[in-house]
Amino acid sequence: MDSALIPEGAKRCPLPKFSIGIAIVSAVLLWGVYAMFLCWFKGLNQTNMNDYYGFALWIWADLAVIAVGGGAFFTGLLKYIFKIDELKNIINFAVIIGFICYSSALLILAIDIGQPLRGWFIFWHANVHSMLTEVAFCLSAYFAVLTIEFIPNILENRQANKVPFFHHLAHNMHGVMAIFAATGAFLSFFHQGSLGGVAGVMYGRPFAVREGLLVWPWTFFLFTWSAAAYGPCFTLLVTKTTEAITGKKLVKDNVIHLLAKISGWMIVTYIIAKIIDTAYWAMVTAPSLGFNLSHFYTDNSFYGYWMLITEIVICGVVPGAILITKSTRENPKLRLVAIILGTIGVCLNRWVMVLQIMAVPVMSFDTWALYIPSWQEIATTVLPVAYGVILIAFAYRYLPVFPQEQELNQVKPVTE
Amino acid sequence: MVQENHNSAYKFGMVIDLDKCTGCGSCMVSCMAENNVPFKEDETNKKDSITWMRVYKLTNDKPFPDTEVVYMPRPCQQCGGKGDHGHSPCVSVCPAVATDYGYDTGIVSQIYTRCFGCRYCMGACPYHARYFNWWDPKWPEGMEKYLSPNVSPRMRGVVEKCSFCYHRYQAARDKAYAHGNKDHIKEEDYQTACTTACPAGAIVFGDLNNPAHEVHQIVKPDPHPDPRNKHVAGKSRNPKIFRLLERLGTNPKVYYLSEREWVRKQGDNYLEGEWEKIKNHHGKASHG
Amino acid sequence: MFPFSFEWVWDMGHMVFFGGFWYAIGILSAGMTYCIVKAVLNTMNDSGESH
Amino acid sequence: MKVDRRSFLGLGIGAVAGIAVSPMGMKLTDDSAIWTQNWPWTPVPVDGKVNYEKSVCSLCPGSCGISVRKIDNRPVKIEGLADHPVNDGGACLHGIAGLQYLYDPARIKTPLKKNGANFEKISWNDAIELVAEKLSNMREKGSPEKLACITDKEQGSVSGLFKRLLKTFGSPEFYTMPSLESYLEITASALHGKGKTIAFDLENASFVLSFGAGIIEGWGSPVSCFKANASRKTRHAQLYQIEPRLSNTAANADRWIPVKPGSEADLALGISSVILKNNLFDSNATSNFKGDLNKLAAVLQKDYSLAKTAKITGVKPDDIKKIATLFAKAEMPVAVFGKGRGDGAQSLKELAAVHTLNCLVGNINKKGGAFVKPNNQYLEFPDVAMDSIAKTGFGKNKTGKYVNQFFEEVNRSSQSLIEALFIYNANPCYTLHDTKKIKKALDKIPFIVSFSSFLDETAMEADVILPSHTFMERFEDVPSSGGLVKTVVGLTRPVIRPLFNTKTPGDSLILIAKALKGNIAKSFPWTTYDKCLESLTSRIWNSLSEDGFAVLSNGMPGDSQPVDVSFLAKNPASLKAQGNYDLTLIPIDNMRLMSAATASSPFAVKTVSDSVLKGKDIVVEINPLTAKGLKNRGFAVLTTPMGKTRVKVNINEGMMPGVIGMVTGLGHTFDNKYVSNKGVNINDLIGQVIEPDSGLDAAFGIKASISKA
Repeated sequence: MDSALIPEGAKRCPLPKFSIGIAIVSAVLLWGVYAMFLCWFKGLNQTNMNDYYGFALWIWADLAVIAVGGGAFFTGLLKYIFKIDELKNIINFAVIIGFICYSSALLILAIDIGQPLRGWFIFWHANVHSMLTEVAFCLSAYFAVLTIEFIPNILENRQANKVPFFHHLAHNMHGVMAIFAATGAFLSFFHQGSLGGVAGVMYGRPFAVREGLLVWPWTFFLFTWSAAAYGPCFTLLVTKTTEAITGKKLVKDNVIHLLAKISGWMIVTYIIAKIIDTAYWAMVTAPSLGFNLSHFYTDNSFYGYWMLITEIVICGVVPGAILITKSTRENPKLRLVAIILGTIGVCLNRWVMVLQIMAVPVMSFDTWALYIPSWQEIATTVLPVAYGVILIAFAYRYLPVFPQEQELNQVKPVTE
Repeated sequence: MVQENHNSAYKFGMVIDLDKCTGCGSCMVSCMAENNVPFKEDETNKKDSITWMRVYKLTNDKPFPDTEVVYMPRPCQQCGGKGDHGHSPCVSVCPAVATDYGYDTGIVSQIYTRCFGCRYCMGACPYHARYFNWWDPKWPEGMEKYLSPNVSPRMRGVVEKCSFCYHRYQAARDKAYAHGNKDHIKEEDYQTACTTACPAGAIVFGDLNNPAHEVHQIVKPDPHPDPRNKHVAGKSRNPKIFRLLERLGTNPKVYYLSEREWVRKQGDNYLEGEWEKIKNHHGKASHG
Repeated sequence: MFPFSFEWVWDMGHMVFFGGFWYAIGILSAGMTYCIVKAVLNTMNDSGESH
Repeated sequence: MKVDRRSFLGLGIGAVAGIAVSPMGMKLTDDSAIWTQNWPWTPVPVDGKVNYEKSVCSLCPGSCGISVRKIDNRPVKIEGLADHPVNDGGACLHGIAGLQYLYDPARIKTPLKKNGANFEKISWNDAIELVAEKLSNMREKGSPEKLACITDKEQGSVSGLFKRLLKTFGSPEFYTMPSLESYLEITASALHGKGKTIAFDLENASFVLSFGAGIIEGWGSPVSCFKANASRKTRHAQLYQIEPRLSNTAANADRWIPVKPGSEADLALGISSVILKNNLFDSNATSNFKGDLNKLAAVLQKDYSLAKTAKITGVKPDDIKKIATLFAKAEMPVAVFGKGRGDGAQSLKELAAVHTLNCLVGNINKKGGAFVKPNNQYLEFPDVAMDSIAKTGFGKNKTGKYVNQFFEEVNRSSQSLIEALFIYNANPCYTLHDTKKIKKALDKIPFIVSFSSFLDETAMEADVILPSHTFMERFEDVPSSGGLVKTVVGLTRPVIRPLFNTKTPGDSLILIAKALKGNIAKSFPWTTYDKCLESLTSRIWNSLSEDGFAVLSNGMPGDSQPVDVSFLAKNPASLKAQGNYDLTLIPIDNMRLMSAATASSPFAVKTVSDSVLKGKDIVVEINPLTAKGLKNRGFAVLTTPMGKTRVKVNINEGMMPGVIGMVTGLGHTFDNKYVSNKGVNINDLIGQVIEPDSGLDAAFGIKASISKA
């Protein structure tokens, strides 16, 4: 029925099957949308946040999707600036994932703020000293970049491409994509960093605060670096998932191996920096403020040392090691383990840098604050996932996302 | 970007005598009544109960019968930030300049109509002095008639906090203008609602920069930075006086006074053995 | 955001921050304008050729 | 023109782009933000001219001067009145929250009449007529003594008018609720003779030995006590606090001496014993003792030796000796009684034993000591007209000596002892022990008239409610009370026009009296209460109306006072807590919760710690040694002989082992969701224990057990 829209030569599942799948995911989406409207109309009392947890699940989700969405800017940087041409075979998908992540982040922010209709004050009345201001500016600008990067792919749709203007526009945009990608990398560097800076500058919070370079605390650089390192893991993970769902190989192994290798080396270098940062913070920064490391990890079973070890060793050192070693990297199972661990690792890092900061008491007579999100918070956090699935499904079905798809899935000529 | 802080300006501050404080709650209620703070059916979840002035209960954790208890009222600490340059933990992070540092008063303001409720300031404040309006403020039928026009009630979705009763400062300033002495607000003309309400007289409020003011005389703030921590300024030279979390370099303008050593120790965090080493140096007039 | 909003100060912070921001926005809009204008021209050329 | 897909698309894109760059988007964005800044459901207080009015707070017996800030005619804030002789600018949280009572959701807005289980609105005329008719019938039947009345206090013109109405009607059944003031008078009466009261010079005392008196928990005149306590530090005066729990007063004291609940009297007698044995007493003072001192000394030597006292009280013998010595040798010692706020159950043995300490060390009517002074007399009532019915009725014996006994007798009697009851400013169904029993007694009284401003637990039991103005809407004289050194009368003034169809209680009484006609009407010759007040206080009216208060006496009474210790010399037994359980439940008076006739305000309840009230659950305090098996902040079932209740547990080192502490002032059941249906009323769990020698309810607590829920 919709075959006119499907990329030429590509094989897609029948429309009814596709529709059923979409309907199921849409139900989840609607649940999230319902919760979103509850939050908008009734206010944030719908959440389990409180005055100790001004930042909670949503801010974590924001940071996490932006971190894993970092695959877009980093792949773009590698492809357009460092001219690693193989990556053209995955760049479209990286951009779509990035687009989903960043639009989700903006949506969550619009729910998370107490006065969504005044959200634009962050631009209009900007305080340039606030990390959050930098986040807002660079995030929105970078979202514009992602949109620009996504547009040519949309215009390459079989029907759209028939329109000469769209055809030319897509072509022209490809031509100057390097400039957009460079701008995107510049913006990403700052907003990823600023998101790290959000925590690092809170000098009232010894668990968060870091020393740094000029106005930028070390978390600024660690966040950028980790997004660049782990973002590609997520890109690979989503690619792998898409391949599993569609039952097709979509990207050639050499491309996957290359991205995995780059990601691996990024993770290794990041994790070394992270270990140094953690050690310096634990041995110098926190003690100078009167805190032992044990203060942050021994009160309750949730925020224990296990979290630190999981984040740095299990989800940092291990995937790094797997991905930089040729034999393990090229073993599909181990690679899958590594990219899953890597994705978990960066999400856990963002969790720690948002929620554990809020949980740790600072005044000696204050107590730990633990928090369990409300269903409205969970639903609105699941919403972007559902939205992402739907967008990927549509993109995959109707856009030439994977240049190698046809080559890899040629129907063998039937020998007569 | 070091700004000239408090030169020929006021620096309003407070000292609270914890030995006099009885934990009676007058300051809390006076604050709520003065500043149109709402209330809701259940206020027992103290993590979402708006109390600009909150009274903490501190204990020495000793077993019966050696247990001791002290109450600690905690308004907004009106931090001067590192080096007392006005970059308070909350002010420096607010993305929309909805909270600002008054270099002429030392008071951290909050503009409710500007705030869009991102709550970054709440995360940045280690004192939990900032409160979010999770609910629309609602009063039982007719009760909104007691609301004071001096402070606007806050709408849902914005952050609020103690302002050192800034409207009282404005009134005092207007009075000083009217008397043709615009640069000199009298000590008794500007007192916060908690100060005047305290039945034990435990709170003393005034201009920390003015040697004639009682608060200055009690606190005796050291004009020089702390030699042990360059971020700390205005440390009290009275060894019985401390500030909350002074080591973080937030430079609060709320000082606490206690004769009890364990109380002073709880004002900050110390590694093992650290307190024993520094308690004797604590607040000493090293130079000046 | 703009020099006419009242919290604007002509200091290093504002100039660096907004300098960077407007620079990025400038590149993006210039790039997009270039692509669109060129696409319009291309389209017009196309129709010229075909007729 | 043919609109094909391409031009349609172009048109659409063009339109979107057009709207995006047009000012409409910006205008909408801006307008929506402005709308959020002016949400119509967020109130905007009306501005106006600021003015201040002086008045007196009568929420508690403290009688503090207040300054009410108004915007035009609208009161917006209550603050302490500077230079007022009682509180000099300070104010307690309840007074500051006073305006919340004005707009309390539980306020009664118009006269009500019980119809079945519900109330219906009636007019003032009908209400007064109804009351007058019932009362007339009683007189016609010749039983005027079956009209009883309960108010909050003896003093003041409103109580005076109630008493007057009863007298001219022909009934002696006038009762007041227990209060610190009533205990002070009872104690003074037992030791020094009738018509006197006691005050404590806390401002000057150099050594305060407090037997559980919550000096900073609302005892006496709270703000005045706060001030005296705060000055202790600069005066280098000391406070020793004796009670089972680390109360705020104990925490603020120089020393906390935990004592087994209910053994305070024994400790006081033990200390007296040491003082007498070691010749630490003041020999001049003992000359004022009229007989029986030797007898008392003998009793003390025999039954209150150090070892015995230590065993009873749990205080170490050395400590008892040390306290006795410190107290006797202090320059200006004073021993203070009245556990908690001093308005709960007390035994005369304890009151007398503690006050005997003052008498022994000779600090009566000396600076920094205890003042024994005559009761306030500033009202000049004209004579009461009484007919023969009134005279016969008034001459009959009262049903009970005190209000507790009154209810007990009403319950016990098979006949209808009381046919009509007036209740004003009292909430016995909430504040007296064993509230079920109190309600049962009220059920036996066929006609109850409440003068309450709020539909509280007792007003709910009434047949007719003649609602009163709150203290912010009326004139009233407010005599200081509760152990205050100065004798001050304050004037409560209306700071706002009455919000509802209510009346000053005095006016309601005048209307009832006029409706009853004859001598009764003659005894109430005033047209209004305000005129009545002016004439009753004519001696001090100028000062009252100009300054808002009149100081009747400032200094200490100069005379020496006779001391009669015959009550103690009879060696009355100490009362035991009721029941057979292992633990003892005791009430905790918390400054932030009112537990008398007036309930707490929403603001006050908001300030209550979550270790006292969590959600709708009351939290009880218990020592870790006693809390075996219980989880901190977990649920438990508390059982007393009176019943069971679910509580939360606060495991707390500040509580003596073997004791469970429960806050007073929670568990209200009236219609104010901010205050009511939170926790339980401890008075539901404690039964009364009448002290045989005095008739007082002396239940300091009750035996209890606690187990995991």
